[in-house]
Amino acid sequence: MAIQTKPRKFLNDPADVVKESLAGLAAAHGDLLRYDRAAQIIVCKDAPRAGKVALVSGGGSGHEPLHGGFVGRGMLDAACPGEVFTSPVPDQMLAATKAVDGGAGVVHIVKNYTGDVLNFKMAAEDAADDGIRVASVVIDDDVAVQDSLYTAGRRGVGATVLAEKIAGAAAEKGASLDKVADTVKRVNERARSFGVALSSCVPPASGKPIFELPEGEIELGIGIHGEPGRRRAALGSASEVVDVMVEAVISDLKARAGSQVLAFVNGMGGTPQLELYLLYGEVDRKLRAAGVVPVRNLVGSYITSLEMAGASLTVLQLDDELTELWDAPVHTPALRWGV
Amino acid sequence: MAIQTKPRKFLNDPADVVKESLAGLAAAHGDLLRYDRAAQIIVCKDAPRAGKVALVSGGGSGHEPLHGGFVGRGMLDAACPGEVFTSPVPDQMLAATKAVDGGAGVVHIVKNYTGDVLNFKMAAEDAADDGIRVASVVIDDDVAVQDSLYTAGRRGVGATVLAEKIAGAAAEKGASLDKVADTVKRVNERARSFGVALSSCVPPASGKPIFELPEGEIELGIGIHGEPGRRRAALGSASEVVDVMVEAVISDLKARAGSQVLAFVNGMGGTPQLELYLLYGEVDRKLRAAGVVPVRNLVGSYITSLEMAGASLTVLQLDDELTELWDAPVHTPALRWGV
Amino acid sequence: MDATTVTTWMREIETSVTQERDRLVQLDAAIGDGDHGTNMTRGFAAVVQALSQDQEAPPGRLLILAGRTLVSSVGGASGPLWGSALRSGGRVLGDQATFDGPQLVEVLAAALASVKDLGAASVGDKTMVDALEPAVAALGRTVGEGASLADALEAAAAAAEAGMRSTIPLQARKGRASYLGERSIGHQDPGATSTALMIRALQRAAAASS
Amino acid sequence: MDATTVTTWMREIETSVTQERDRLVQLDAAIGDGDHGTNMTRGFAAVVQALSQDQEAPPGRLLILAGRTLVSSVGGASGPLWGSALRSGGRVLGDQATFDGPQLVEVLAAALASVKDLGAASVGDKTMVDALEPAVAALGRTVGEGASLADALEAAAAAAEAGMRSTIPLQARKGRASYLGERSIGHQDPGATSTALMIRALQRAAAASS
Ligand SMILES: Nc1ncnc2c1ncn2[C@@H]1O[C@H](COP(=O)(O)OP(=O)(O)O)[C@@H](O)[C@H]1O
Ligand SMILES: Nc1ncnc2c1ncn2[C@@H]1O[C@H](COP(=O)(O)OP(=O)(O)O)[C@@H](O)[C@H]1O
Ligand SMILES: [Mg+2]
Ligand SMILES: [Mg+2]
Ligand SMILES: [Mg+2]
Ligand SMILES: [Mg+2]
Repeated sequence: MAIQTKPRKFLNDPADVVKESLAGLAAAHGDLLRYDRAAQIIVCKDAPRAGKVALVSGGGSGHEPLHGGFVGRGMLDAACPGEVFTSPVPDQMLAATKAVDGGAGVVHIVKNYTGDVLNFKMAAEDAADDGIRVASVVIDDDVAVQDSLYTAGRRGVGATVLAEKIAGAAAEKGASLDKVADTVKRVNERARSFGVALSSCVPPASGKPIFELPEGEIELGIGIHGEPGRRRAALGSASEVVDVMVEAVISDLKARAGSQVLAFVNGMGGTPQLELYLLYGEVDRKLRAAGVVPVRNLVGSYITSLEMAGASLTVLQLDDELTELWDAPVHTPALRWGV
Repeated sequence: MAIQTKPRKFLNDPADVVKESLAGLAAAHGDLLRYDRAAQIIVCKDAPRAGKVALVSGGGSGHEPLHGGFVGRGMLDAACPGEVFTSPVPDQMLAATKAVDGGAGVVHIVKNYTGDVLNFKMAAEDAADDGIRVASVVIDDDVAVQDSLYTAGRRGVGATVLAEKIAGAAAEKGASLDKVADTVKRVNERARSFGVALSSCVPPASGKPIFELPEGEIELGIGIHGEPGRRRAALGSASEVVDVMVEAVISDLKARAGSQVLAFVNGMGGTPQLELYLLYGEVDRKLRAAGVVPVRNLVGSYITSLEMAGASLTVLQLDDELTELWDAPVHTPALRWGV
Repeated sequence: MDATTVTTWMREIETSVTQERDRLVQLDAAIGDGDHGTNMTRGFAAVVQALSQDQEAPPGRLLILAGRTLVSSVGGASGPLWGSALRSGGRVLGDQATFDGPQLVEVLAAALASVKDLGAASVGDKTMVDALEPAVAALGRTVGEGASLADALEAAAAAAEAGMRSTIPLQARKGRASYLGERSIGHQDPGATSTALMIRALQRAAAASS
Repeated sequence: MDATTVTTWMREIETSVTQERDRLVQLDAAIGDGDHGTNMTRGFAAVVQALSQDQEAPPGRLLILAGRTLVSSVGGASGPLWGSALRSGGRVLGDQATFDGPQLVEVLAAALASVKDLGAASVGDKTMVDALEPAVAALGRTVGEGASLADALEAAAAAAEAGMRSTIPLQARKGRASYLGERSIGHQDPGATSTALMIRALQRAAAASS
């Protein structure tokens, strides 16, 4: 493809951007993980750990720190990064599954995109042929997408981060394959997300924005692949934008009044922290007004769309077990506490 | 000022952006810090701590997580955020100094900008009048700026983050006022930085980019206030850009061959992690080629210029003491380990 | 038709998707994530490369190898879908050295069945099925009527192209485009577009080998 | 001149920097950080507000209050510099109710000394000093020659404006613009520009109170 534009990016050959970034991740965090260049996977340094259920996730690149930045203690055991915005291939998932299986089985955390689902499905079949027990759980928390029997269903977005952390803690505590898979499912069932964009991102390969958003407009109901959202609207104040996000999430979550929740305000990559915390202030206030209590929170750019300006809100309805697992120690490049 | 443009930002009244963001920070991290709205400062929740030397820093906003995101255990005791890119006023620094002094004195960490230096100077005089011992240390690590007796000297940039972490650990361990101030000085003397930009940022008040960078060009030697750099050049590959950064920093640092260093690859706010780790891979390799060994690193957006696309490199020459203090526990919104 | 037909087909596809890469990317950027052109190019470059290492195999084996290579190199939705399709198609031919028109119909019917099984899409969902299903039907009908292979493949390619265009007014129900809801209307499906290119490439490959 | 002159001066400055805010921001964006217009507007709005609460104070006290208010509300480089300047100027007048031309010269000379002491800048460094020093010199000279206050302040304002323009070809040695090195050449200094506005405001205020 003829590249007329020179994107505002730090790149060598755009075709190598994922590989080079993974090499840099491993150079920076060699105490936690390694990069298997041949298999194109990121693996926890001390994997496989005998008797521990292992967690593998993966998907297109461009969502960093998802997933490679979540490999370490108490979260993922391996990540399979595809090309930018392109699902990885089954070979990667199979290699990762083999690399981390400690005999107790492997949970695949799969975001609900046709490509991810199909590729992970093939890998799980291959792994079963090799005698590895695999439990796959699909994440589909994006309320911007209508769910029906006849469609591809909802996308997997912010809940993925929470599921990886919480189920990772369950595995660390010695939970069984079924229990860890069930924990992922519970997080997915109790979490809802909604995202908005103020600009397109620019994929390294094309060097061009995916869409043009006129000044003063906002895309409502975006995913994490730079795609346009469900609809375009006039950009209102931060308070008005948060009204839309909270309403979308809360109306679908149907949480009981007084429920304790984790509120996750996520930046899409190009939104500065100054604005993310401003949004969190609005979210915190409006969730309380809507009758739920944010007792835990996460604010930052954890599941991104390259340099897209935008944000998403994920609300997870907690219970004692999920809260305890959220609080449990984690040590990865992107999330760390308790160690 | 007539705002014709509607910036791609999450904002209510642009005049309130700093206050609202600080309120959100406090809402999210009430376990660590509080926001004193009247004094316009962020204060560690358990300040003052009797007998512990306290650390205060501050500066214009728009550099988040600097400084408010570094308030907590083992780093800053208070932060004074000014308007976007505008030094705070002495009243804030005085209020912060009073709020955190536990009788052992207060260190002011001041980035070398005329405004910051003058305002902190006035505050230190006022604090002395109130009987508080204050030691001020100025950070000036930016090798892009020529230093001379007749100029304003070098800017304070990336070393600020490292100095706050390392000196914060010294204070936590019970070091005296002189010792903590000396630690800040040592970090500053042993650290050098150089920054580049691929785009301007957009201050909320004006809603307009500060400068226009034609496609395919890069600003070399930028600071953190959205200002253009020392010179403009054709944007080369990531490898070529890192050559320039490493050469600028290493030639000025004059480290002995084999020196152990901390390499800090910092995003300016709008550069995705995918690219930051790609840069880190290059930096790690080129530092080793230049004869120094990165035994510690920090990769992420820690001292930013709103949503500017760009990055800076800071290299700190370590010794055993500095390494131990870097590794010591820290618990703040933006940096956390060991707790 | 024989092994060379398959090799030529794959080479023709590679040329075609490489030429049309930008357009496939643009179609996918409008209602997907903008990678379909690079996905197909990467995949068929790998297929051509793999096939060039295996000069002796019969056509069925070559199709299976092509399918495996797509699965291992594309990712995304199109990788497993086309990968399974070619693998299923190849299995129909077993180890036979040549195949005729009716057998080609069986190969493509198996490929279509595999896509539909894996992707659960039907005609009208705005996917590659909208191009592949009419192509297979047209090929089956014309071959059944005793048309020449050249005529039958011309009919199949034309049907695929008509199917491709038929996706424009549809609202997507499968794949990424479905996330856009009504906003997917008015755009041509990238996967249906590359499918039409692939059937056209088959028509050229068969013409070359006859 | 008396307390009203000072109050009018501050109001005239507020009007003037508010009108010119965009231009001051643009000048500062070119060689600084783009906040000088908002800094000055915020500061003098606060000064006018503070002075409106204090109707009884003598002119020296009002200047000290204005300076304190600038220090507490501006931040940046200009806050402490102009804040100290007005405080030092105000101290010259003590508690006297009125002041004349020679005393005004002393006030401005003290203000200039304070700026230079704090900022360590000299004429030619491309700062507010390039406007303020010639203004004070012109005022001192014309008042010394026995010119009318109106004429003397016209000379001072003209000198400040000439000094402001003189910053264009200079390379900055102080303040943020110094980070640009040679790239600072060819731009007018924002602080010198607002200084010229302030002296022009003084000329109007004195004219109004005579
Ligand atoms: N469930 C499905 N069944 C059949 N084809 C599908 C399905 N989902 C997607 N497709 C096809 O795949 C194409 C997109 O392929 P590609 O862009 O390579 O993968 P991805 O959508 O993962 O980025 C769509 O245009 C559509 O034709
Ligand atoms: N050391 C100094 N001495 C005198 N004036 C200075 C000095 N440094 C900066 N200035 C003046 O301050 C002006 C900038 O003020 P402002 O933009 O409000 O503050 P900041 O530079 O902190 O953003 C400059 O244009 C210059 O005239
Ligand atoms: Mg894709
Ligand atoms: Mg400023
Ligand atoms: Mg696609
Ligand atoms: Mg300024």
